Amino acid sequence: MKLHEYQSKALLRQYGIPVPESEVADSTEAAEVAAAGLAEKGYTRFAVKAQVHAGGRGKGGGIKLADSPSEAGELAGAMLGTQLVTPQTGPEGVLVRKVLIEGGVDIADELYLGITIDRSKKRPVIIASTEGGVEIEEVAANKPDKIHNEWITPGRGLETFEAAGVAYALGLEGKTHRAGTAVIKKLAEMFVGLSASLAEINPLIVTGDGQVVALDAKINIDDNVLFRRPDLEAMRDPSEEDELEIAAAEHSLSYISLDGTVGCMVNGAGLAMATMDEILLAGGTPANFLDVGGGASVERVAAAFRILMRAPRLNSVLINIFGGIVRGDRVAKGIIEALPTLEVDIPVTVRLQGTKAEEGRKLLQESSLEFIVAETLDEAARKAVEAGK
Amino acid sequence: MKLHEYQSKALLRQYGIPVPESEVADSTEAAEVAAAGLAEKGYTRFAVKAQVHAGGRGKGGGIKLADSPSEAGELAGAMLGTQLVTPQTGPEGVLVRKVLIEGGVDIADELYLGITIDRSKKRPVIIASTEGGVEIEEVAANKPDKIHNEWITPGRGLETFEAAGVAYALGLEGKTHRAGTAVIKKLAEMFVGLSASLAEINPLIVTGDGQVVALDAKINIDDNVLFRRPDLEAMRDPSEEDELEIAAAEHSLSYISLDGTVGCMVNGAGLAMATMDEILLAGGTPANFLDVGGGASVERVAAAFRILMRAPRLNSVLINIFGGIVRGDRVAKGIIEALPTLEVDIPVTVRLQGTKAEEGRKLLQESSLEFIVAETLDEAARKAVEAGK
Amino acid sequence: MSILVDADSRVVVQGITGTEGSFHTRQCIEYGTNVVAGVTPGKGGQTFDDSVPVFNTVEEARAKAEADVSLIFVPPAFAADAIKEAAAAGVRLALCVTEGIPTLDMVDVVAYCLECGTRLIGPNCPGVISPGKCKVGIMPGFVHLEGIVGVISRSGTLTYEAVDQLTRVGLGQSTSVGIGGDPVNGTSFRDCLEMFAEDEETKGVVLIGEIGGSAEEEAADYLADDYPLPVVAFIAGRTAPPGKRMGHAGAIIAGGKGTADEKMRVLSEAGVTVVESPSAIGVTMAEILGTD
Amino acid sequence: MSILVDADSRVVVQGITGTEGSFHTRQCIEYGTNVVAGVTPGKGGQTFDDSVPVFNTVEEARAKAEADVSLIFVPPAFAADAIKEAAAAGVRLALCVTEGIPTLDMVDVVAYCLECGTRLIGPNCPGVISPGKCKVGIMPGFVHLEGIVGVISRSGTLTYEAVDQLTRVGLGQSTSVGIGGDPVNGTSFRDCLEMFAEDEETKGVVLIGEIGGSAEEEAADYLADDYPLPVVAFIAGRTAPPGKRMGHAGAIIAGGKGTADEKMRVLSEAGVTVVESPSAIGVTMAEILGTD
Repeated sequence: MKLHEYQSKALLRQYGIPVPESEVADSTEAAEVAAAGLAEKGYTRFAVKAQVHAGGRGKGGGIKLADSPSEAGELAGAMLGTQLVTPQTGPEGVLVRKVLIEGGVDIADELYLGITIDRSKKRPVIIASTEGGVEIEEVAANKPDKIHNEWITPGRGLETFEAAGVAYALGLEGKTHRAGTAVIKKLAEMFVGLSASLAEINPLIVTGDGQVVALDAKINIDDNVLFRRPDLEAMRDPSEEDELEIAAAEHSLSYISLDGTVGCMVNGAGLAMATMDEILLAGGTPANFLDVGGGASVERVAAAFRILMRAPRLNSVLINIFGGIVRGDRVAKGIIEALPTLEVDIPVTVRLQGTKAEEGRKLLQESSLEFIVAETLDEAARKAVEAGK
Repeated sequence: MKLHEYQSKALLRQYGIPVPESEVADSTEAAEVAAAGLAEKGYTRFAVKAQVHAGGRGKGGGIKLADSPSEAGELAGAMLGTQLVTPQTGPEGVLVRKVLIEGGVDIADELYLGITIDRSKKRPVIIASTEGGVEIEEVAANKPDKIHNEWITPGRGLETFEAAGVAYALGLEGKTHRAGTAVIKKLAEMFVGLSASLAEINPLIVTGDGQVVALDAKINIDDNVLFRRPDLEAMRDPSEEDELEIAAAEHSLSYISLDGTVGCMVNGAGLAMATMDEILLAGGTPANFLDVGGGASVERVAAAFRILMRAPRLNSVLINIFGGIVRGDRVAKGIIEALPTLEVDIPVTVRLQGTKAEEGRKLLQESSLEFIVAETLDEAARKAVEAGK
Repeated sequence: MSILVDADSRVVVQGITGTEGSFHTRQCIEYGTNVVAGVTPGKGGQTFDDSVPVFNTVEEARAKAEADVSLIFVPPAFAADAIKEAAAAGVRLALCVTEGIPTLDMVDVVAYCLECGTRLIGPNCPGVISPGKCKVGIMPGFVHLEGIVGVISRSGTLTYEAVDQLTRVGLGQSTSVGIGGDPVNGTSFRDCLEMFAEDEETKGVVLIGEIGGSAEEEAADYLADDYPLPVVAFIAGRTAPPGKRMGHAGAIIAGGKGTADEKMRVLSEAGVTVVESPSAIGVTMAEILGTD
Repeated sequence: MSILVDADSRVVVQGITGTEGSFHTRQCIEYGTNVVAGVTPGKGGQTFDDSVPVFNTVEEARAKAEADVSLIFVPPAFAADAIKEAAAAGVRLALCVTEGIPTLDMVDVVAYCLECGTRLIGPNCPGVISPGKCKVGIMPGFVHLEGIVGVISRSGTLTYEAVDQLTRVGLGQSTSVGIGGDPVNGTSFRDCLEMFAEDEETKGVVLIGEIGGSAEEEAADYLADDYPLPVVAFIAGRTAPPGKRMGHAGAIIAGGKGTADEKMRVLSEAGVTVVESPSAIGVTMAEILGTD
């Protein structure tokens, strides 16, 4: 789950990491009031930052600087309600619903500090670089020697001397080194404390007077931890998420909207991806990824089928089930249960294999659904693509 | 540092371990009010428990049961201000300054649960026994098979399955097992969180309706952690501690009052104990243990000498310094600095060896102090004991 | 021969009395697996289906039923503890089916299992089957055939798909291992490749990867160094868009790394026969082994 | 020969610029110890006494000055981290003089050192000296004499006392080790006894224990099994009352266990010559070794 910058910064603050003073606003007036409040505290410049989940906001005009509260209000007003297009959004962009009004700080140096999971070493890894303010992927590709890594030992957390070592690698000295060490330690503590999958401060700045401050922040939370962290779940912003994906999540289904025309419902993430790949090989384009998961009940399959049929641009549907935990008869019953509430006006291709596959096929044949039968995976993909033409 | 029962229970409560409702009182009236408050909540019996650091209170009459708030007040009044004598106090007993008024609970079973450091395995160990309410040392001696141990892995804490295992060993079942598992996990968390050296619940009771409650609690905090835990340091009760020991602690000196007549001032705990042993072998009795420690400054030695001279029953003093970090000349200067404020009317024996020993001896000889010189440890002890006769 | 499990494996099922646990325990027993014990905290003393003793702890199951392999069906909130319990009790092999365990829980668990010397398969995996000998997992037993091909996969159903193809072309499997789709898991492609290389029965290996992570790249590194068996590989997710989560937490393409094309390239360079279509896995292996 | 340190040891001092650190570094250098580096965070680049390079981290001291032994003078609040830093940097031996480190910090540190393969001596210890070769600690060098007696002690000054007696009767020391008086420490009596048994130069061992804990009992267990060298032991604290803390956190008699009498009894039963008076340590060893 992605968090907004303002949510991420609130968490940094909670863990004792310095962030600039700021306030969220959703209107011109609120933005101006927020900036005026900062002006009273002595700030003379104000950053207006679009709060959207997509990165690359700067390049898309989602970050502007103002020299007065009224200018901050104007810039916020111009930004709010528009579709922001960044390198990470589609060409349609994303709607700006909120902006962050932040006091401008004096930047002496820009650094990068991030933590994510190193799957290979099976532990969190700190990524630090003196090249801050740019995409770390670019630094990793072009200047790999500018990347410093430190791994966090499971159970133990980051040792102070390890944090100090990262701070030295960032070129920090004296009291700035101590401040940097503290930020690194706290970020590691936060990463583990939140069960984050990503915690990134870019840039981490050194101010003219040697303070170390998180100027931008991006935190992703491990979806699997949300069941025990209602406080983090409450930070979810459904307006940033795909409508069908939300509907699927409510039924514990894994759904991702794609651009193509062949809808597919599969059990298992790997088989679902392989099915999408086969559709592509057969000359079609997948409309979605939909994994009905292990142990799917009749209700869940019915919900999955209903959601799938709501996808735009569909001209064909492929149901590919290889029964293991999921039983073919249950899948069939789920589809049949969904039928009365649906108008199925596009061809449906069904491939059932594995546990109770025959029973499932039989149930479908006895139902009102007209469908094309396929035996193998490639046959199913070919038939589904062909039917949609 | 030892904590009172009421302090220990406040900490247990903070960590989510169930304890009976209770209130501290320091007068008959306060005790009756406290018991009346409990009566309003439905309690019909009231325990009146002396809050002193010594154990074995029950045997010394420090725990009484009342059937009404007024009786609780009377019992508290009779207890407060008396010298409580228990198997763990000297014959003079300890003054009861506070009592805990606690709501009586329905006891179905009494268990023992404690955590301390296993020096040999170099990690905390949980000690659990179905034999609660008696001294665990007796259980360990007489029924060792009734003791169940589980060690806490450094850095990782107690795993839930380990806590569950301890709860099974305590014979708990069903919801009582779940409650017991939670108590065990929380006690382990508390032990580590507080850097305790001992955390003991005896008895841990199972109530008639299957709840698991800490009826008595004893927590000792590692003295070495107090520098970073002012919250725990604030729980210190100086009235329970020896006056000279407190004075010594203020100068970071290690001092323990003993019953004998030969005062000693030594550097190093081992040498100090060995010096006491030599005094005993020479036919004397040590009046104290006093370690001036490593790197003692002139001021600290002066303070140590002043504190030592305040000890009761002194008839002789032995100063035994083997210079390592501590330098003989500094020790001499410290003694000389203390002299003007002291009336030294008992014989002083001095043995200086090691770093700058000669310089120290020379300084003392040039001072106003009259003293007996000794070369070896046994000679020093013999001369000091002899001089005191 | 086979790897990981065989007819001598003594299996304990953690979570045996739950819906999934009981269903799949029956399936395993029906397949011929020697399920010697079950564990459900608080239900110790019961007997599952009048045949399998249930204990409160894995330690008891170890001591009283001499279980050496644990199959774990425990909800995500308790799964990490259950795996650690199995490892602490000293089972040789733990297989965790559970999907949705927090990644940092697994970071801890994997380190714990390493300390205890317990091999962990999964989590979020279908388990392991050595056809004709032992099935410790949730895969449909009937699609399998005893034979000479080793199968390793990050996916569940896609593995059944591959196994089904192998069986249809007459190629049985020595052992099929689902290593699981999560970002942090106990056993890697490389670990399994090493075991298959040492297994006399196994004559070829099917490797089924996915986008995300670098497990396939690490396997390629290892395979490039004179691996003794032919390997056929398929990587799922060529059509997956970057940055999207595809069901398996492991299958995220982050920052251009871990793409299907990259994985296919390095595997090819390591001498692996990489198939573009998942439907080609069986026939390709058959061609290589000359049993077509 | 000697144990733990010798003329080839390359020492880094952590906390070299502090009051204690600088004083004792000079003393060690004066004794002839090869102090190759110092570490004080933030003071990297300086040179101590115009001769010893100071680094920010132990890792640097290892890499640039090839230090393999670390002597640690760091206040209690930072000592645990400093020891772990030394261990992570890969020093062979770390000696921690610091007194007052929280016991649970040490529980963590000792486990950490074990993982790293670093032997830790201390904390709350005077260090180690192999007379005539190398002094890594705070003991007064001049009371020592190169020779054949190994000394192991939980105490500081009492060790100097024993060494002084040995030297006065003409018995030099191969190595004198202060293992420290804290409840949880890195190296035990037993560890040192094993090392002395394998040291060709050492012909006898003096063991100086204290009340509290069970380190002496564990040593006795080990010694009972045909230990090849004569051992003279003294246990301090016969007059200490139970339950009182005697300076060393380790020296508490809890629940009747760990009394001086009990320790003396088991050591005697293990064949150790136990002396009642600390003043008898030197002469007793001299009698046994026949050099009196």
